[in-house]
Amino acid sequence: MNPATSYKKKDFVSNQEVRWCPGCGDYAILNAVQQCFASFGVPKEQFVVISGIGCSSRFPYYMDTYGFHTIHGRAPALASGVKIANPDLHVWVITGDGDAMSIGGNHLIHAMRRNLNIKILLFNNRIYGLTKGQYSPTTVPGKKTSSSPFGSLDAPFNPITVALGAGASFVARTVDTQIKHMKGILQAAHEHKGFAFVEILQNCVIFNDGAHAQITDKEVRDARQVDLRPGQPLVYGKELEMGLRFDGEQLLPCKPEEASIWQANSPTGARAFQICQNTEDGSIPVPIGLFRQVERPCLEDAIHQQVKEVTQNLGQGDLESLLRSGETWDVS
Amino acid sequence: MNPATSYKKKDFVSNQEVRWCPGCGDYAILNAVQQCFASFGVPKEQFVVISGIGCSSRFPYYMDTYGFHTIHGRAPALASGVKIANPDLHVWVITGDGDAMSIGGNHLIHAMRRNLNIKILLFNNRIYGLTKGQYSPTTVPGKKTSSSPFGSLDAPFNPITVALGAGASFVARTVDTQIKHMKGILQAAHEHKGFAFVEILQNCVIFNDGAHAQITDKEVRDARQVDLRPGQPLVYGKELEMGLRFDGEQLLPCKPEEASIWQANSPTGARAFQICQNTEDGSIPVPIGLFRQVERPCLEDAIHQQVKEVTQNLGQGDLESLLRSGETWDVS
Amino acid sequence: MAPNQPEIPLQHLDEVVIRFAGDSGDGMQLTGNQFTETSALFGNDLATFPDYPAEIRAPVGTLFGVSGFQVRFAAKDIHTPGDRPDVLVAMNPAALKVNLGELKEGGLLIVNRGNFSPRDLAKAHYDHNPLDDEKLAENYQLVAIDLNEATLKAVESTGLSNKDALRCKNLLALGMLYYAYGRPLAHTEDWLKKKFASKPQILEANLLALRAGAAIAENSELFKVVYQVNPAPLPTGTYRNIGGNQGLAMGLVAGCQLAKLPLFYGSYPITPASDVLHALARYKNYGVTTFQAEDEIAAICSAIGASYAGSLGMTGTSGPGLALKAEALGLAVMVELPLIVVDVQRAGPSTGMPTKTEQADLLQALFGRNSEAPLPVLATSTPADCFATALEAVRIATTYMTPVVLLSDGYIGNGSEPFRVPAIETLPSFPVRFHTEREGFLPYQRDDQSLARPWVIPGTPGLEHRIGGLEKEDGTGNVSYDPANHERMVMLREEKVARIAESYPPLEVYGEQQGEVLVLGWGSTYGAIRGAVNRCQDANLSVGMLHLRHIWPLPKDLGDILQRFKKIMIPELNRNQLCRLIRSEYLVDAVSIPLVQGRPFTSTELLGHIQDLHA
Amino acid sequence: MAPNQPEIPLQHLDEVVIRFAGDSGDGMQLTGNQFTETSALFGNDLATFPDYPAEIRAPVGTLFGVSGFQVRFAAKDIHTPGDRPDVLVAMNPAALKVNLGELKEGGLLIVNRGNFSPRDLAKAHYDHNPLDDEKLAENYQLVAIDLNEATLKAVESTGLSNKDALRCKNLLALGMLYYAYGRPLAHTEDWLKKKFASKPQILEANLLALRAGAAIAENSELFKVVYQVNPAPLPTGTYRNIGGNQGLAMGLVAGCQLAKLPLFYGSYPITPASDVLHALARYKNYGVTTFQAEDEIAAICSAIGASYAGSLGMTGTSGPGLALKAEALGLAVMVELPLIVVDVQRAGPSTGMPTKTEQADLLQALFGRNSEAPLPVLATSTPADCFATALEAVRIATTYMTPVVLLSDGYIGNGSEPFRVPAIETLPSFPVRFHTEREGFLPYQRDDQSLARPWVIPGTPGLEHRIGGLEKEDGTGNVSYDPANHERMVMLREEKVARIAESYPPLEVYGEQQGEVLVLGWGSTYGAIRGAVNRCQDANLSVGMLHLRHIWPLPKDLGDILQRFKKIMIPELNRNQLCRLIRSEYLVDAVSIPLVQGRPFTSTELLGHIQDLHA
Ligand SMILES: Cc1ncc(C[n+]2csc(CCOP(=O)(O)OP(=O)(O)O)c2C)c(N)n1
Ligand SMILES: Cc1ncc(C[n+]2csc(CCOP(=O)(O)OP(=O)(O)O)c2C)c(N)n1
Ligand code: SF4
Ligand code: SF4
Ligand SMILES: [Mg+2]
Ligand SMILES: [Mg+2]
Repeated sequence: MNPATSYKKKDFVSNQEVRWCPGCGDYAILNAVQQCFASFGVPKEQFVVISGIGCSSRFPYYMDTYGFHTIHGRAPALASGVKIANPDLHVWVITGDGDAMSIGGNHLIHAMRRNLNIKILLFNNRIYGLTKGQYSPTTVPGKKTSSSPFGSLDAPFNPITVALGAGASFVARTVDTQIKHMKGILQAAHEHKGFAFVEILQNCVIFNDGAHAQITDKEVRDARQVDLRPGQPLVYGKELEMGLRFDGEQLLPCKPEEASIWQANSPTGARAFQICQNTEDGSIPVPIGLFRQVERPCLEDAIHQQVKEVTQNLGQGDLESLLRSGETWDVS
Repeated sequence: MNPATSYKKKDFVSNQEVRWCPGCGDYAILNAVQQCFASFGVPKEQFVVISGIGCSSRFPYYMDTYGFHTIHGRAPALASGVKIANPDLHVWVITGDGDAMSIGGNHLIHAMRRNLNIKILLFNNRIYGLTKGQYSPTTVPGKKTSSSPFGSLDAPFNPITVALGAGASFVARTVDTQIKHMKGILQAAHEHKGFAFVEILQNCVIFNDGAHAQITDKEVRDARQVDLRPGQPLVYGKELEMGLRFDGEQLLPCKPEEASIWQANSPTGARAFQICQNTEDGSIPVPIGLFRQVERPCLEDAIHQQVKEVTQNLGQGDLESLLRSGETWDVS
Repeated sequence: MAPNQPEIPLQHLDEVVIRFAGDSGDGMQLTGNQFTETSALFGNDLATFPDYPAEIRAPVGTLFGVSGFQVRFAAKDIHTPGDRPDVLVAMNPAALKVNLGELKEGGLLIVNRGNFSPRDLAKAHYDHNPLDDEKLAENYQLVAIDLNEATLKAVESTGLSNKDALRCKNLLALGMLYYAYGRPLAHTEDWLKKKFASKPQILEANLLALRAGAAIAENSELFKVVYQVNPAPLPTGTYRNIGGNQGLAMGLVAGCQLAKLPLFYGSYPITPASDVLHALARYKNYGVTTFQAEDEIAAICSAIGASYAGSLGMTGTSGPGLALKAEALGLAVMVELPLIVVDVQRAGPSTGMPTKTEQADLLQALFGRNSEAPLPVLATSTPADCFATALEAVRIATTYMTPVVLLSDGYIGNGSEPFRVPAIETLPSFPVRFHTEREGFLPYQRDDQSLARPWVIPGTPGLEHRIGGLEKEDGTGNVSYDPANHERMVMLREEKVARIAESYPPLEVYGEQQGEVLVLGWGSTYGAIRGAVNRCQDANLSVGMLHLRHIWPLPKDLGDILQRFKKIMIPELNRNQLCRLIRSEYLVDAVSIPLVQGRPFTSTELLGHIQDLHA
Repeated sequence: MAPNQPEIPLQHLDEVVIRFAGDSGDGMQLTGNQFTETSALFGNDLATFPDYPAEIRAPVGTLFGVSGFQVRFAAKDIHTPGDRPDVLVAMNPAALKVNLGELKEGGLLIVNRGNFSPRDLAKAHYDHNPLDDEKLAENYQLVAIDLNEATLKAVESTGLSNKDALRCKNLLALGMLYYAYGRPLAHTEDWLKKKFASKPQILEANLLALRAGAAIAENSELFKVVYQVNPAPLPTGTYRNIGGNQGLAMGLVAGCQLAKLPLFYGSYPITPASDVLHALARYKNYGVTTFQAEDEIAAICSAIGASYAGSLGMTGTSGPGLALKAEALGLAVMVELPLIVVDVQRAGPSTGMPTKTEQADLLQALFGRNSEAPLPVLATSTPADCFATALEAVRIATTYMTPVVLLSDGYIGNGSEPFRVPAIETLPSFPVRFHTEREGFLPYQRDDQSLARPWVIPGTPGLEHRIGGLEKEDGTGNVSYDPANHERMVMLREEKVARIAESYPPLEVYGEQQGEVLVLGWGSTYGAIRGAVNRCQDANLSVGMLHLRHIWPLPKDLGDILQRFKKIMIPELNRNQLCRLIRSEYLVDAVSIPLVQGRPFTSTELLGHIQDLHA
């Protein structure tokens, strides 16, 4: 790696006009990512930003890095090839709730289980933006959209449980408008050696405005969010005056000093699985932050290690040895 | 529904020669399913058995019911169409670890979240049987197979956590050679109103013989399996002389009388998520039985309910009303 | 309309093409649609062509954010939304820049001067104000007024904020055009009243703006002439204006009513096909079930499942989605279940230009599956034709127990034209009967005539059987690896599809029945070809026109017709796809006229090509 | 070999076709392979054709569980594993029933009498013992012995259980045949020693059985004659026996060595392509990375990603998998990255008959993508030809920055023949240089000659840029919706592919260079056509043969050659796919000779068709 230059945000701004709707939450995420990339100390030619199709997936065009706007749902698969072929690259995947969880669900969960050292940012606006507002696999039931004029009937996915179920080694959630929190999560994702899944609650002003407002609006944010910080107690509120504690399979409100200490690296992640579902009735705040972070081997490392070992055992192959392999005979 | 005839197993045996390898675990499952179908009291013409591609997916040919051997990985998608179009049918999907968890992973998890009233039996032999023995997404790491001659490097899925993460309303595991247990699970799946996912540990004598032996062999079975029975304590051993109890995020051995009572319908399923991972080091037995069973609305019911409501509100449409809809004018 | 307009001369016109262009937030689609509907009710023949930007809502004032809507209305039978507009309404500099080049010389140019601030100009990459350029007024009938100011004044009384008030400026422009073409405001007024029933303030503002537009035009004598375009002598009947995707949805619903089957539509959204899903989702009270699947593969598989269970399964998509459905389409061929796959084509390859039109999926539809998997391919040619083509697709799918691919495209899907509502008695009837007879039942026993196998749905007592994607034994449908059986089955599937051609009505050649040049077309080139051929007739050029609805199997009388002409010309919005098929089938030296610019042919272009062939 | 065999006459033969047939557990593939290798070392020309059952291991003795292996070995240049066998080895009644019909009249029939119990007969659906039928011995040279008993006796000394002992009976049969054709046991003995190095008891038993077979044959004078098939006069050089899928893998590895690129193979297993994955997975020490993806879509996408990052990305599959890759293949066309997609075709449609061969994915390869997405298509024609075709695929993909589809099929992939190992100096060289120059860099600037765009890999400082599936602006590669640019890009992509034809060597017609009939072929029909054409020459029929490696773009000299013959005949294992292409391109009335039985043509069949055309 070259000695990392010291970058400014603008070094990551491409010359392409940004074409999201005015007010779209994607702008803030773009801004945060550009800032973070500038701060990582990674030579910029080592970044590859890969996306599928969707409003969110236009992201690579706006980043002055290597970028690949692929096809709908397939970004994790393509990124896997990139990372395996060249493990030195910093591969970031940008995707939407439709791209990642609808058509691309299988590639997503397989990338998670394989634990390639890839970062995935899922812009969850709970709607198909680019195709003009159909419901997505994260849309709340009952919502009237162009494809559900009488209300959507599908039960949605919880992206966090899906990621945990698939064995992701890093699972986090942040919010488009909370730039400081977002940058912290992006930094942690960058530092994580392995697959990092980040759900970003993102507002689509056109087709699903306010979809996350009940937890992200400035007025309610403190009361309705709890930030999961490993090693820290589960406290929230403007003055962190409220706490949560685990009691068997229940999560109960408590005084801050009684709050459970959050661990993101337990053997099974069962509490992460629990806490991200404990919020349906509104009595318990919605968790953001770091659900899970564990270390396990990265597939691309194992692949290259095996290549190395086999080469050591069998010797470096070349054209000569290839052509001479097998049982041969001569005709003269 | 017709008054259910009283069936014998042989009523569900088709006239096609069974073509699995002698000794394959699939035979026992076929036998159990035929017995169970005969016992459900459902008119046989109401059963539809749908499969993808794989050794296991040949299943429908051997059942004297309606059957559809579809294409690789797509059985849950096709079954969804069947069930929505005709909710009266009893739709059972037969699939393998490759069919369901590799190429078909996305359809599987979407069917789970939608909670159609479909039963899925996943024959998990941890190998691709039909294509002659490549590793699958459930193969243990390190295994040498035709496509991993130096050992497989992929981290496997845990089918149970995947199902829980996707929100399946019924999640169970059973074993090809434990026919009584299997029949109990099949019965429970049948009775469950919603999507039922059943993982069946199945032995492939040709390509992965003994893959489950360390927990299914007669000699070790009692010590290495714990059967999850809702409302019952977590006890195991020949004389049920051992117990397990939850302690926060830990699962600890204990006396049978101290064992935790198993619940399959907790709000979040966190303990199911935990217990199916607590077994890696061999100190804790591997759970089979009923991981999860909760009631939630079935998609096909919601769809037909909405059709009914809309029809009530707008009136039954016919050709006349269709052609007269919209703003018209006359040219004469 | 108003009494005091003596000095403005009235000019009768045969037809007019207006293009509305503005920012995607400016409501151009709505304005265009209102003008269209009013003209339809007035009795004109019509065709429209909306041209959306790729972005949902691009930043205001940018070139890529321009949204356009072209409408052609005429006192005669017309077939396209017109080549170049007679009238351009440009709501901002970007709209002017993008569209001016196509406005006819001397055409009417209405510009919202209020949006030409230096900032607006910069966003459109103008380094000067084009309105200051004298040539503009020389080359066009320029009407440059400040619509913003006029609107604010007009709606002042409602007390709306400036921002909200300015939203009405499109209605002010519409009012002006209504005046210029002598159109009543009533239809749009009624429509506004319905739309804003619950927002009286907004309603009031819109009505005021609309009326103000008409009044301003009249009082300030903006136009040097006003025009009249008389009703077209259309065949008698009841008409409605119809968009292509809407017409397709209606046709599919009607087809299922005629077949007496529930309709199941499994789909995954994709431009420009999503509107078919949206339209069908509203038809729940017509026995329609829609299922938004997780991807295109699940969509088609769910539809196959639905057909298996006794609905008519359908799926709709565009090119990239059709590619994903290829494998499952092969399964449908093998299990011989009815299925309809709609492909509303768009410009490719790959993601291509999703909002632009093209006809380049023909060979994919014919051959884009592993091995020999023949199936019928239909193509619709205009928005109004969608209805009939959809009926035909249902007829073929259910009569022959086969998947059908129905090709439309973005130009047809998003365009609209008057549709003569058919009398129910005139519609074909093809009710489906499921097979329930146990006696001698074989899952793959074929109908003598159609070669269709029986449609037996699960739940039918005593007919339990298994189907699947492995080769099946003739008759029983059991799995078979027998070489001779395989060949027999391949040929039976081929022959079954071939026989569909026996059910076609005879082809009709338009124009010359034999002679110099035959223009052979399919799909959305219909209007442009028809226009060109009409102009050839005026010019006494010997030209015939044949437009195919059935692309596969090809009509049996096609070969003869091809022989009757010296030259065959095939214009397509692709590089030569139908042409390739025709050459290989009939060994005629057909000339390909390709166009791959993401836009339809103009009649003028085609006229040129026909003249070249005559030269 | 043994001294005391004076009275058995020795007959010289030009060639012999042996088919080994038995239960899938009987080790027929192994037996056939051993015979093949021994004959190869002996110097014969060879071709083999294994015929597996669809089931992994069907119940013992059933008809569908029969596994076959045909080997043809000759003292001359041969091109197919032969039409009908001269010798049939049938290890059980099922094997007899399935294969007897094809044994030549008077052929040698070796039957394991020990497996003809009533139960065995019933499983094969025989209602009597066919060995009791006198006609059998009349029509064939019947050698019916109890191999079971002979084997048990032979290996008695090892103390193996009966079950294990009986496993050696295929080696006993092999030993008999070695005797009959005067072949040494040494090669198989060496092979056994390696294979069972760690199992001395099993090794001993196998060696005993092998030797016993030869001894029994000699001592009991089982055969009335023994045969000699001399070495074939092959061109000088070093040879090895090679299977098609193995040869393909070797060629791909060699190609990457020549291009100086790492090889990345992303694949999802599917019959009959999986062996390419298996073979490549063993080449880890050759800079090969294999990735078993979750499905075919992920497989091709991972390969595109690998090419983007600087490896040569490849993927391999069969027809249903190619269908799934269609959308991503379009992306590869759009981003203009090198990529190789191998399709080892099998019988379809849909799942079809996975273990049977067919050539029916040609049109899918050419047209199975949305919109205009042209790419080169190559076809390999024999197991040995796989190597060279793979090299050519690498050359084209890297020189022209394009995805390439390489068609093989089950017959080629599973078959084997001697392969003359090329001298390294004779191999083409096409090392790749990634673009690193900042000055004037444009992602879509094209090479004047090849029209290839530069290959720039992430990690290159200063060349950061974005690519994707949306239409791109000429040169910059930025997203563009400009109509004229779209047309330009469509035509540039088309022209780039067309230019590949400029790099082909001239076509070579075999046989007559002009005259009555040209047999035009591609892919695995090579051997059958060559055999038929040779027989025509013997019969003084005017026939030329042209076999295409490059299916798209078609060679520039093809049109001229077609003109030199009165009739063009195109035999294909599909319904008419190449024929359709040739007819549309050249407007020649080529005659299609289709065969869709999941099996290759025989030379005899083709000879008949050629004679018909001459009639
Ligand atoms: C194969 C294919 N199917 C469908 C589409 C149409 N499509 C493009 S983006 C999209 C969904 C976008 O939703 P999401 O991923 O949530 O992104 P957002 O626009 O909301 O950011 C769809 C259905 C496509 N481009 N390709
Ligand atoms: C599209 C497609 N890709 C690949 C295949 C090949 N294939 C058939 S079955 C199978 C995997 C079978 O494994 P599993 O689902 O575990 O079933 P098993 O044979 O082990 O019962 C594969 C890869 C196929 N038939 N279709
Ligand atoms: S449609 Fe929604 S998600 Fe897409 S750019 Fe506009 S606001 Fe953003
Ligand atoms: S290969 Fe394995 S899974 Fe398949 S039939 Fe044989 S034993 Fe069963
Ligand atoms: Mg979204
Ligand atoms: Mg398996």
